[in-house]
Order: sequence, then C-alpha cells, then structure tokens
Amino acid sequence: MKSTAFLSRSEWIGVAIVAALILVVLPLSVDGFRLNLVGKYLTYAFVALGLVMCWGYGGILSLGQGIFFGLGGYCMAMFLKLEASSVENTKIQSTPGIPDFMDWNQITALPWFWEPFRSLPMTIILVIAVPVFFAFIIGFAMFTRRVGGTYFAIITQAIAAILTILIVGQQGYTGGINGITDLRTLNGWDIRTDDAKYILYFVNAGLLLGCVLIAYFVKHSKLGRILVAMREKEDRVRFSGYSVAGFKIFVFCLAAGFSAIGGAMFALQVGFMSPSFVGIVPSIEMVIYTAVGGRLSILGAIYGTLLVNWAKTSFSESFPELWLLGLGGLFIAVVLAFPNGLAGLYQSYVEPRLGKLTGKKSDETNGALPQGSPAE
Amino acid sequence: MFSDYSLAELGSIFVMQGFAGLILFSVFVLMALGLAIIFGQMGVINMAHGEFMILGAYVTYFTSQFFLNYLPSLFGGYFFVAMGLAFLASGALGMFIEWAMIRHLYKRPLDTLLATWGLSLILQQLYRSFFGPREVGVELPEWMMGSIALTDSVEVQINGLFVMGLTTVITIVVALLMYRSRWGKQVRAVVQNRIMAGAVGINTEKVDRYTFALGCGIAGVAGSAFTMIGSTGPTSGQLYIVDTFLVVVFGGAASLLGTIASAFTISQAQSTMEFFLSGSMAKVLTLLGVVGILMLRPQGLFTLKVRR
Amino acid sequence: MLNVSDLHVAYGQSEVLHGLSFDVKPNEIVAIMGRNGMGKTTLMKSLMGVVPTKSGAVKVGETNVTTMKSYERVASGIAYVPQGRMVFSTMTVKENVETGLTVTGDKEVPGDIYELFPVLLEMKSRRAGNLSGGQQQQLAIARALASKPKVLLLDEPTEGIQPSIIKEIGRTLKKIRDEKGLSIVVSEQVLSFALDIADRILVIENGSIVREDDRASVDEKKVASYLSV
Amino acid sequence: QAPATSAINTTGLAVTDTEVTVGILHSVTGTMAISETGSVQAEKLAIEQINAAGGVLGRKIKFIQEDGASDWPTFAEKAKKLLVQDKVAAIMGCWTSASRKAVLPVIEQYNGMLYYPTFYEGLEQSKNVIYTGQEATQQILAGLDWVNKTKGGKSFYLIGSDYIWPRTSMKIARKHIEAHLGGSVAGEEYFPLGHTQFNSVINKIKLKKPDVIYCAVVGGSNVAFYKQLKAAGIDLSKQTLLTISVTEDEIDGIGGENITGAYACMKYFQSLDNPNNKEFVTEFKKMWGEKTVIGDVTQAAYLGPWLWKMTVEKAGSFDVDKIAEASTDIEFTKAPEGYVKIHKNHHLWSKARVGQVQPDGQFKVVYETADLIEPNPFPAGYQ
Amino acid sequence: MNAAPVNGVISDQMAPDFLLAVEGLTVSFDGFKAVNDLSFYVDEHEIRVIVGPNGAGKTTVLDLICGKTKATSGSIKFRNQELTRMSESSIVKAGVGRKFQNPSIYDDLTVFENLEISYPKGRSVFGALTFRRDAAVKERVQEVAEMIFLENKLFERAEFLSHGQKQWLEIGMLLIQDPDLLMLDEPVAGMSVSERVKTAELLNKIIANRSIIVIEHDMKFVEDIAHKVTVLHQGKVLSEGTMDRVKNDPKVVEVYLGH
Ligand SMILES: Nc1ncnc2c1ncn2[C@@H]1O[C@H](COP(=O)(O)OP(=O)(O)OP(=O)(O)O)[C@@H](O)[C@H]1O
Ligand SMILES: Nc1ncnc2c1ncn2[C@@H]1O[C@H](COP(=O)(O)OP(=O)(O)OP(=O)(O)O)[C@@H](O)[C@H]1O
Ligand SMILES: NC(N)=O
Ligand SMILES: [Mg+2]
Ligand SMILES: [Mg+2]
Repeated sequence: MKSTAFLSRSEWIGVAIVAALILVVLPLSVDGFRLNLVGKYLTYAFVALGLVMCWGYGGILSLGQGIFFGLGGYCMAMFLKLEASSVENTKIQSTPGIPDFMDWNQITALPWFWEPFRSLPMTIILVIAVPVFFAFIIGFAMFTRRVGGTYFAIITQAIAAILTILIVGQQGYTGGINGITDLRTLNGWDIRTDDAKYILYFVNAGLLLGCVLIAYFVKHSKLGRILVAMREKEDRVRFSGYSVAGFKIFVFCLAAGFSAIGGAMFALQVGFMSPSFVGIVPSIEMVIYTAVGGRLSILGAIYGTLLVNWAKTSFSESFPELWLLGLGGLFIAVVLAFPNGLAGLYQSYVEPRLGKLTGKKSDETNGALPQGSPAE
Repeated sequence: MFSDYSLAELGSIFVMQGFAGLILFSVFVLMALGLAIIFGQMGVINMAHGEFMILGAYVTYFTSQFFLNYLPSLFGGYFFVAMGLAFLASGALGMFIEWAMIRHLYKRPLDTLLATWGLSLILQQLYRSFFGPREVGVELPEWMMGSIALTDSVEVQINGLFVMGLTTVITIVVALLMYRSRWGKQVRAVVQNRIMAGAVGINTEKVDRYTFALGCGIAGVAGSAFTMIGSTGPTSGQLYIVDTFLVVVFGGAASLLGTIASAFTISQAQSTMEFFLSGSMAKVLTLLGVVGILMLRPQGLFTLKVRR
Repeated sequence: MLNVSDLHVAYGQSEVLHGLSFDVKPNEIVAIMGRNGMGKTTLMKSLMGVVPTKSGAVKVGETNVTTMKSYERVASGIAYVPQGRMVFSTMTVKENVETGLTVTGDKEVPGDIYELFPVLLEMKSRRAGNLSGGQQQQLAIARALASKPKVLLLDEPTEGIQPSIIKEIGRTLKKIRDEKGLSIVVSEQVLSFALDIADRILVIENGSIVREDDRASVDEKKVASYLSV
Repeated sequence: QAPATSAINTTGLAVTDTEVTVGILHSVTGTMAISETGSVQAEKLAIEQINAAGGVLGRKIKFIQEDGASDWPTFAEKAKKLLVQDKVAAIMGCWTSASRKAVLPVIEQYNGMLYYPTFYEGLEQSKNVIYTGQEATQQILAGLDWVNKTKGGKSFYLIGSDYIWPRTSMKIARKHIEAHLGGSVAGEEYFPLGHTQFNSVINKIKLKKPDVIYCAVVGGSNVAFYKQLKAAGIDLSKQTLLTISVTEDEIDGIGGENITGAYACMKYFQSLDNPNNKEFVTEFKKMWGEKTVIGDVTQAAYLGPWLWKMTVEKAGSFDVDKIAEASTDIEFTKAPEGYVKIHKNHHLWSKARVGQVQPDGQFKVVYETADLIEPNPFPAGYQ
Repeated sequence: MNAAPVNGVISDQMAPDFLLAVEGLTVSFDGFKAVNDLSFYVDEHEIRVIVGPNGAGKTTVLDLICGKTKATSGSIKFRNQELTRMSESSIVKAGVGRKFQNPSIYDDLTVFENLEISYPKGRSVFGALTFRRDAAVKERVQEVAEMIFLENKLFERAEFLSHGQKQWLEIGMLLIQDPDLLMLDEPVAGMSVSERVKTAELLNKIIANRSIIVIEHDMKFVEDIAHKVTVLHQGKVLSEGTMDRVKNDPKVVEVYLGH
C-alpha cells in the first residue's frame, strides 16, 4: 500500500543509490575528462526528468524541450559572455566591451535585453524565469484551447524550429549558428580549470538530486495522482471540478524549469551554448533518453540519459562511421522490446528477485503502469 | 518595401510569386500526401518519412545513370520509369518496415515516433555507407529544365509545371482510393478500431501493410520529383520532415482536403513573404502563423467533429 | 451450424472459460445467460477470434475455424455485434454498414437491412460517432447482418435500447432466423428478452455452462436465481 | 637514427620512439559529411605519403579519427578527448566556422595544435591554429576585382547562407564594391542552412537584373539553388555568377550541366595545371577511387599534415609551443596549389584564382593573381 | 456552498424553489436540433428520470447542463446561477456532478485514490501540491466506500473491478463531492439484476441531501426510483408526470414503450 509520505523506503534506497553513483562512484572511478563528460550528460538528465513528469505522468509529449534547455543555457551563457567580454579582453574590437560576435556583426552597443545579464543574481533568476515564462505562454495558449497529443508534440516541434531559425538568423544578437562561445569566468572564478570542473560537477549533481526530490514530491502529492488521472481520462478530471489546463500548464512549466537548470549547468560546464541544443534533433533525443530510462521512472531518466550518451560516445569512438546504426538500433529495440525502458526491465526481472530475497513487495511498482497513450 | 518597385513590376512580382507559390504548394502537397496517409489516416508518426523520400531520389539517380550508360536514346523519358521504380522501392521498404516494426506499435502511437526516429538514423547511415556521404547529382532530361516565357518578365518553369501536374494526378488518385474505393473504407475502419475491423471481415494486417506501403511509395515518388529542385544526399530527408508534419497537422490530420488547403495557405504565405522579407523571417512568420491558427483551431483547418 | 467443443480461453495466466461445449443448430437462437463477469463476452470474443483460444475447437458447419483470424472467420460465416457497439465513429452510417460487405464482395447494402432499422437510412450520412447510444447499437447489428452470416453473435444487444426497439429487435431476430436460416447466439442478463426470443437458454457461471433449458421446459425461477446473487 | 623521444616531446604528447599520434576530427555523419569527407580523405592521403617517406622525425604518424557529427558541441567534446585522453600531437580538423569556434577554446586551454582547412571569415588568429584555407580578403577581393574588370560588373546581388562566414564575406564584398569598385549592391539575402526554396529570390534577381550574382550558399542548398536557377531560365553563360562556396565537391551534387558557366573564386581547382597537382590528383584517385573529385578545401586539408611535419622538423620538437613558434615562414613547395608559405599570423600566403564551371563539373581556370596574397585576418577598412 | 435565493426578491417568473430550471433550451448540430426548445424543472430532493427513444436527446441534455456541449440558445438555471456560460469545472464547483454513459474511472489508480482525487479539496494547482491525506479525508472516503458497497475493495486497482462496481465507483466519486445535483446516464446498463436492485437502494438513500437526474431505459428500475418521469422525444418533452401516468400515456407507448 502506498502512503503519501514524501518518499517510500524503496524510493529512498533508489535515490541513495543514484546519489552514491553520481556523487561517489563515478568521481572516484573515472578520470577528469570522463567525469566532465558525465557532468555534461547529467545536464541532459534534467530535461529527461522534466519529460518524465510532463510526458510520463502528465501525458504531454513535448518535442521542444530543447527550447527550455537552450533558453536556460543562453541566459547563463549571456552572463558569462559579458564577463568574458570585458573592455580589456576585447580591446582589439572596433567596439570594445561587447561580445565579439556583436562586433563582427557591426553592432556597436550592447542590446537592451543583454543588460540584465550583467548581474549574476538577476541571471540566476532569469535562467529559470525566462524558460518557465515561455513555457507558461505556450502552455496557456495550447492547453486552454485543448490542444493535446500528437498535435501538441508537432507544435512544440515547430516552436523549436522557429526559435532555432531566430537564433541563427539574429546572429548579431545571439551569436548565430556558432552560438556563444569562449566562456571563461563566473564572477571572476575561472570555470575552465580542472578544479572548477570538479566543483561544477558536484553542484550539477546536487541540483539534479534536488530536482529528483522535487519530482518525487510532486509525484506523491495529490497533483501527481491528478496527472495520472488526467492522462487516463481527461474529461473525468474536468468533470471532477479541476481545471485540466491549469495542471497541464503547471507540469509543462515544471519540466521547462528543470530543463532550464540543465541548460544553465551545461553552459557552465561546457563553456559554450549553441542553437544546436534548441532545435528538433536534440529535443527528440532527449525524449529518447526518457523512453530508454522508462518514461514513468524518475530515476530511470538519469540512468537512461547516462546509458544513451555512454552508448553514443563509445559507439562513435569505436566506429566513427557506423555508430548511427547502433544508436538507431538501440532506439528501435527499446521501443519494441522494452516499452517501459530500463525501469521496465528492472521491474520485470530484477525486482521480483529482490522481492524474493527480502520477502517484501516494494511499491515502486506503480512505475509499471501500463502505457497511457495520450494521443488523440 | 513596395516603393522599390514600379507598378508594372509589382504586377509581374505577384504573377511570378504566385507561380512560385504554386510550385511550392505542389511540393508541399507531394511531400505531405504520403504522410497524410501514414500519419493522418493510420496515426503513425513516421519520422523517417524524409528518408523514404530520399530513397526515391536515389532510385531516380540510379535510373538516370542506367539510362545514361545503357539507353541514352531513351534518356528523355527515363524520369517516368524512375518515378515508377521509386514508388516500388519505397513502397517495398515501407512494407518491410511495417512488418518488422510498425505493426507492433499500433496501440502506442507516440512510440512510433521514437522507433521511426531510430529508423531514420539507420537509413541515413545506410545511404551514407552505400551511396557515399556526398550528394549525388541527378541529371535531368533537357526538356524538363527550361522555361516558357509568357511575357518579358514572366516565365513559367517546365519542371514547375511538371511537379504541379504530377501532384494533381497523385492527389486525385489518392483521393479516389481513400474516399471512393472499398479499400479506403477499409483503411479508415482499420484505423478507427483494428479489432472490430477484423471482426467485420477486414484483413487488417493486409490493409495496414499496404496502406503504409502506399504512403511510403508516394513519399518515394515525391523524392523522385524533388531531384528536379533539391538535393539528394543521405541527410537531405531531414530537411523536409518538420514542414511536412506541419502541413498535415495544420490541415487537420484526418482530412485530405485539409492537407491540400493547408499546403496552399502555407506555401502562398511563405512565398509572398519571402519576397519582401528575408528568407529566415518569412519562415519564422509562416511557422508562427501556423502555430497561432492551430491554437485557435486546435484540430487544424478541416476537422471531423465527432462527439467524444 | 456452430459447434463448440471443450473450449478453454485464458487472458494471460488466468483461465476464464473452462471447457465449454455446445451446439447451435441452423434456425436456432441460443441465449447465453449469466451475471457480470461470468464470461459471456469472453466467449463471444473467442468465437470471433478476437481473444486467442487456449484449447478446444470451434466449427462453423464443416469448417474448423479454431485457428483462423477474425476476418477469416467472418468469411466462414460468423458475424459479431460486440458489447459497447464499437462503431467506426468518424465514418458515416452508410460507410459503417458497408464495411460489413468486405467478405461478400457486394457493392450495395441489401435493402432489407435498412428496412429493419429505418433510422439508419434516415441518418445514413451522419458520422456514426454522433449517433445516440441506441442508434449505434442498431448500426452495429446492421453492420453484422451486411456480411450475410450463417452464425450471428450478439453480446448484450439490448443494452441502452429503448423498450419498443428491444421488442422490435426480438421480432427481427426471429424473422431473420426464419428467413435466412441463421444460427444466433445472444448473450443476455435480462431474462424477459431471452425468454422472448430464445429457443434454448444456456446459463454460464464462472466460465462453465451450469444449466441448459429448452424454451418449452425452461424453469424461470431457477434461471432467475442464477442471475441474481 | 631518430632523436630521443625525451628530447623532442617535453609535454607528454603521444609520441613514442616509433610513433606519433595525431587526431582527425571531421563530420562523417550529419549534413556536413558531404563537405568534410574530402578533407578526411586528403588528410589520410597526406599521412600515408608522409609515413611512406619516413614519417616525422623518424616516427610514423598514427591517427585517431573522431566524428564531429555536424554538431558543434560534439566537436568540442571530441577535441577535448583527443587532447586530454589521447594526447595527440596535432589535430587536423573542422570545416565550418561554427565548429572551429567551438573547438578553439578547448585547443587553447589544453594547448593543442589545430590545422584548419576551410576558407573562412577571418577576424581570428590563434597561436594554436594554422589556417590552411583562405581568410576572407584572400578569397573575395581578387575575385571581385576580376569580375569588375573583365565582366564590367557594377551591380551585384549578394546571396548567402545565414551564418557568420557568408555574412562576413558579404560585408567585405559590399565594402569593396561600394568603396573601391564604384559599384552598387542590388540586393543582399541570407537563407537558413538547408533551405531548398529559392524561387522568390530568383524572381527578385530577374527583376533587378544585376550584373553579377555573388554567392556564398553552402552545402545542400546549392543543389536546389542552381537547379532552380536553371529551371527559371537564367543562363549562366549570359548572366555572370561568381561564387565563393562551390567547389568540385558541391558540383558533384549539383550536376555540372546545371551550373555550367558559373565562376568560382578559390585558391585551388582540381584542374590546375602544374606538376605538383598532377601528382596529387593521381595519388588521390589511386587511394580514393577514380570518381572522386577534389575541391578547394580538400586540397587545403591535404596541406595540414605536411605543414605540420615540416614545422616539427624545423623545430626539432613536437612541443606545441615550439611548433607555434617555428611555423612562421614554413614553405611547402610541393603544394598542389603551387606554393604556400605560413605567415606569422598563422594563415597562408596563397594565390586567388577564378575558374569557370565546365559541363563535366571541372573548372577551367580563367584567372589567377600574379603574386601570393598576404593573409590579413583583420583587414582595416573592411570591418 | 452557494447562496440560494432565499430572500424572496425574485424578479423573473421562475419559482425560487426549483433546484434546476431548464428553459427554452436548444442545441443544433449543423442544423439538426438534438434538443429543441426544451423546458423542465427539477425540485430539491427529487429523483427525476428522463426516458425517451434512442436519439431523443437525453444524453445531450446532460451534456448541456454540465457544460460539455454549449447551448445554441436557452437557459439553464441552477439555484438561479446561469450554467450556460460557465466552464465545466466551475459548474462542478457550483454543485453539479455528472456520470457518463460508460463508466469513466481511473483504471490505474486504486479505489481509494479514485475517491480521493474526487474529494473536493485541493482543486487548485497549489492546493493539490499541498493537499494532505488527513483523517477527515480518510474518514470521508471510508464513508462513501461503504455507501457504494466497495469498502472491501479500497486498495484494489479500479481496473480489476467488475462492471457494476465500476459504475458504483463512479457514482461514489460524485458523491464524495457532495453535489446538490447528481446526473446519471444509464447507470445500470450492463449490471446484473441484483446489482440493479442495490443501485436503486443506493439512489433512494442518497437523495436525502440532493436531487438526482437519471437517464434509463430499464422500466423496472425506473419504477423503483422515479419520483417523476420526463419523456423526451425529438428534443422536446413528450410527456411528464408520475411513472403511472407516463406509462399509460398513449403517445409514450407509441414512440417509446411499444405495444
Ligand atoms: N482483457 C482481460 N484481461 C484479463 N481478464 C479479463 C479481461 N477481460 C475480461 N476479463 C475477466 O474475465 C472474466 C469474464 O469477463 P467477461 O467480460 O467475459 O464477462 P461477461 O459475462 O461478459 O460480463 P458482463 O455482463 O459484465 O459483460 C471477468 O472475471 C473479467 O474480469
Ligand atoms: N455532435 C453531434 N453531431 C450531430 N448529431 C448529434 C451530435 N450529438 C448528438 N447528435 C444527435 O442528437 C440526437 C440526440 O442524441 P443523444 O445522444 O442525446 O440521444 P439519447 O437520447 O441519449 O439516446 P440514447 O438513449 O440512445 O442514448 C441523436 O439523433 C444524435 O444523432
Ligand atoms: N568557414 C566556413 N566556410 O564556414
Ligand atoms: Mg460482457
Ligand atoms: Mg444517451
């Protein structure tokens, strides 16, 4: 039986294992370069986590999560870029003190919307606020009009395309297709050093675990059950007196917020941001991380992201010309053979045995919910 | 923006842009028809649609090579052969994919998106491995490459006319198939309720397989036609996928007429705006317009209203 | 006409039908009675090939249909009116009926079908999903009849139908039985309707047939007691 | 008798007594694979030739190839991997400016050496990069002068893909046209990468009737652009078109018959008639097949390993600092393009040439500058 | 919950003691008038049964009242609140509950959770996040579960209930909201005889605090529960009154009951 307590015992164990993995095991067992890669992958896990909430639980498939990852990342990158573009660093430019790409594009003064990013506190607020606000606008417009299912998915895809074209097309203001590169310091602290990378890795992992806890909190609240209910029978929820649109907007914004944090951490750890995270391809890939992990499994999102990225990196290192075959095959295999992803595998193979061992039935099984198919 | 041009110029601008819009319209319809069947009718979100188109384009390329090398005298007509072969090749691949993959996913429509995304990666890589990473140049018969001058400043392009004609023919055939034939009825029944369709005597597996194959085959023909105006490379298919889905969705997924209306609206909007704005802005505004209208009419331009 | 022998059906691990055997002769209406969840729908679905048969055999006339797919069974002469109607909701009424023609190859729906259900003719170009519940039920029956079956399976056909039409359906079923020599299997919870139409009544309980009565000799009280516990 | 490893490798690069490892970092998947494949082929050829000739400081070159997958962040990740994990002595890689911009901070931070082969926009100079392609002025000015003088080009219609290189190039072109040629710009347009619908701009060109269409459309869009141009009845033997982005590689996809008559301003064409090139073309085809073509960037990529080898041998060390130092004035007399020399700003001195496309997809060279052009990535007056 | 018009200052002709007043209600689908200038009134504490031929417009009337379908013209006053202009969720909050023709419950949730979700607290996004399953909630769920004969199935997944139990669960989900007007569309369809009897008992029990509108074709069941019967035909009232009166109305026999 399930309680409304914040986390059940087995969930605590699960979170503890993940925490041990990313906070202890990985930092101890892989070298700095690989750890930095893991850190980068974990920033995608924020997006996957958001998708678990919004797609797995809420039944809202967004193919545009890159929008929010990107906006969060760009907000952070704008701050870092401004810091890197001090008058001193940019004295060879015709207008010193503005980012280099602006100078290349004959812009002679910092555009107004860059101004807030001179302040770190303001930037931290905007990293979350801008994407969430954007998600709110999209969500409000779509969900109150009852756009859902595949339609929503395709529309988010279109919005991702729009944003990409805008960023690429307005390169004087955004850095265009190159993105915002060569980020160096955060309030004077060099983020490119190996020490900084270690610290950022742990900050990132800590934030991710924080988001995991938030996700669990939401899942176990009544709101979590309403989400499941909504995915099943939207009309029934509506006729139980709930504003369905409101709940959808909330979970969409939540997912956007998570993604934005991921994006910001990405910019910090990798040292640049580019439109190639905003578009359709990365957005779909992130959905795939979620599917591989198990769309209903909060922790699965993390494992799925790590697995796919690990596969991608090692396939592409070993077979630079053929790795797409392996990756494509992996996606197909997951969808066809393990529709509930890693979490499904765990539930059908590992857990029963664990159950036998401990003689107790754990309650993570509600992750084994049959697929809601939220499409029309 | 208008002040740059004289009145006479504006006149020919509109004629020429209208014609350019019509070509774009045909292109959109051609791209979208296959998907209108696969996605609109069957509900399969086929992210590999572009790769099926490119298969058609490659087939066209190889046919042209074959004719150049072995039947140069018949080169002028090779394109028709190529289109037929493109249809068969993409259709056959579609049939195989339906059997291997899609049929297991009818109960999980959103999962088709993920699986076909994987498929598109695989196809791209296969094309790259077998046909090389570079784009191939498809040589066209000379008669297709010219244009007919109507007035001094207004010319119509023969391949544009050809695409328009082709689109018209294919659209009519598809419309007849879907709305006038017994087959179309069976397709729609199967899509609505696979189990019940079987229980009224429809061989659902066959219907599914051939419908999917038909959609893919049309994609192949579209790809074949696109060699006249676009590039043929392993990743060229990716360029079309968002536009194609938007056209189908904007039209109202289940409606063929909607697909056509939406292709018309989008193409005219885009080609007119492209003339006065930059290419990027025209695209952004068109997409924004589409998204905006979809908010107002969430089920697209043409919808079947059925009570829930 | 329909011959069922030792039919076992299971959903995954759990067996729901435990070896049913019965015959339905041409020109006969058999009512399957039983409370909720006793396996009536499961029986219908397995006869139709919608759920797989675990063991046992089903024959239509001389044809063994046990391993056939649904559509092949339709071709062998079974037609099915499911519980919950399952009309093709975005297709018009006319098109819905015409889907029944798949196996006969006819171009036109036999006129007598619309005679049986005049409301369908009236609404023939309306989307089936927009019909009222009862209208959809009539449509489902019409669709089944369009395939000119030898055996007609009806799963609780009176659910949601107005009393006068229930009576009408009863008359109709008897009429088509007589005119077309049909075998009809109808599942029911409502005794009065079953008594009205059936030549024979089978009572199913927990997946087994527990009682069989000819209409002439039916013990109403006994049957009723099975239906209300 | 190769020098001792400890003496020539003081910074822990992957150099052994018999081997030295370099990285090849290009896209072999994704949209850019079309263009970058040639570069990979050229680099592999150069490495093979160098090894056959005894290697570098007596060490055979071994390469590790990574796929940038047409994705800039992946380039950065792989560059870092090559430097940090594999400790490669140099990287031959990148094609688009975007990928270079992504890789540059990594190369500088970990003090690597990058040989970058593509004609690019300039505005950059790094101790850690050798630019073996042209910067903007080397490609643009000579071509414009030529078209102005021989074709009487006064009004220009500028078309490009929408990113930094075309925009910067067009900026320089416009300055040159307006300030030095006394000409005018009839229109300037940019299209998203991968754009395939050019009917509108073609209509505009027809109305404006410019003397010259000046083009910097990259990748697959070219195919659409030239086919549509031809279909619209614009005959390139009558309408002058000068491009800075179409090489033999792109023509492969466009089809020679669709672009016959167009002019391109490059530093290298496969058809260059000199002994170096004859040998290069023969060797290249021997290795990669009779049907392969060689474009400007492919040749520039071929220069990378050779220039590196000569620099290492001049410096007598694999250390990056020493190589960066020693690069200035390195000459390569066997370059297929003729002769090149590294400027102290790490770009190459090279000639500019104009070729006209023939129906078979090859260029006929119609003009070349008399002298090598000095590279100037920060051209005054063109900013 | 909401202010009933008790002060006697009634300006329109509607009598104040009606819980629900439907007047001149019309809805047309592409020209077809499914409900046509319909008027009827429901009292407090009344069980009203609506019968009528298939396609008479019964379900559509319920759709209109609960806001699922928007009226073309006419008014629906619930305690003097005009419902035609309110959103679905605010109609529910005003005290109107609706059960659908096919049981509409959350298969993936337990009976307890199904009822808890319908508990009328924590309906806003923030409220739902902070909602606690306290003693009052548990007590209320228990109470309702007993009413609907499911007290032993509280922790079973709803998917595994029998058809009749699902129907009851849905009724329970409405009851827990304590609505003033409960609307049930064919609640006993597919129920066994004994379940029908129990359902009738249930309805007669819960009527103390509310009014109920039931649509049903089972005359036996109608007889068991109806205070008053409205017969709809082609979107209009054909006949209205006690069961006895209606049953013997020749018009009703003609179009509905049959000979
Ligand atoms: N898809 C399924 N998976 C597992 N068990 C099922 C499934 N469908 C039905 N059952 C079980 O099989 C048994 C028989 O169900 P069935 O639907 O055949 O009953 P029925 O007699 O038709 O009842 P009703 O009168 O409610 O229609 C029930 O216990 C039911 O729970
Ligand atoms: N959206 C719609 N479009 C067109 N016609 C509709 C629509 N909704 C309902 N109708 C028609 O309105 C009429 C009334 O339908 P309704 O469902 O209200 O009937 P009902 O009285 O509930 O019948 P039943 O007892 O069979 O359930 C029917 O003729 C139906 O076809
Ligand atoms: N450097 C280029 N052409 O992107
Ligand atoms: Mg049943
Ligand atoms: Mg109804």
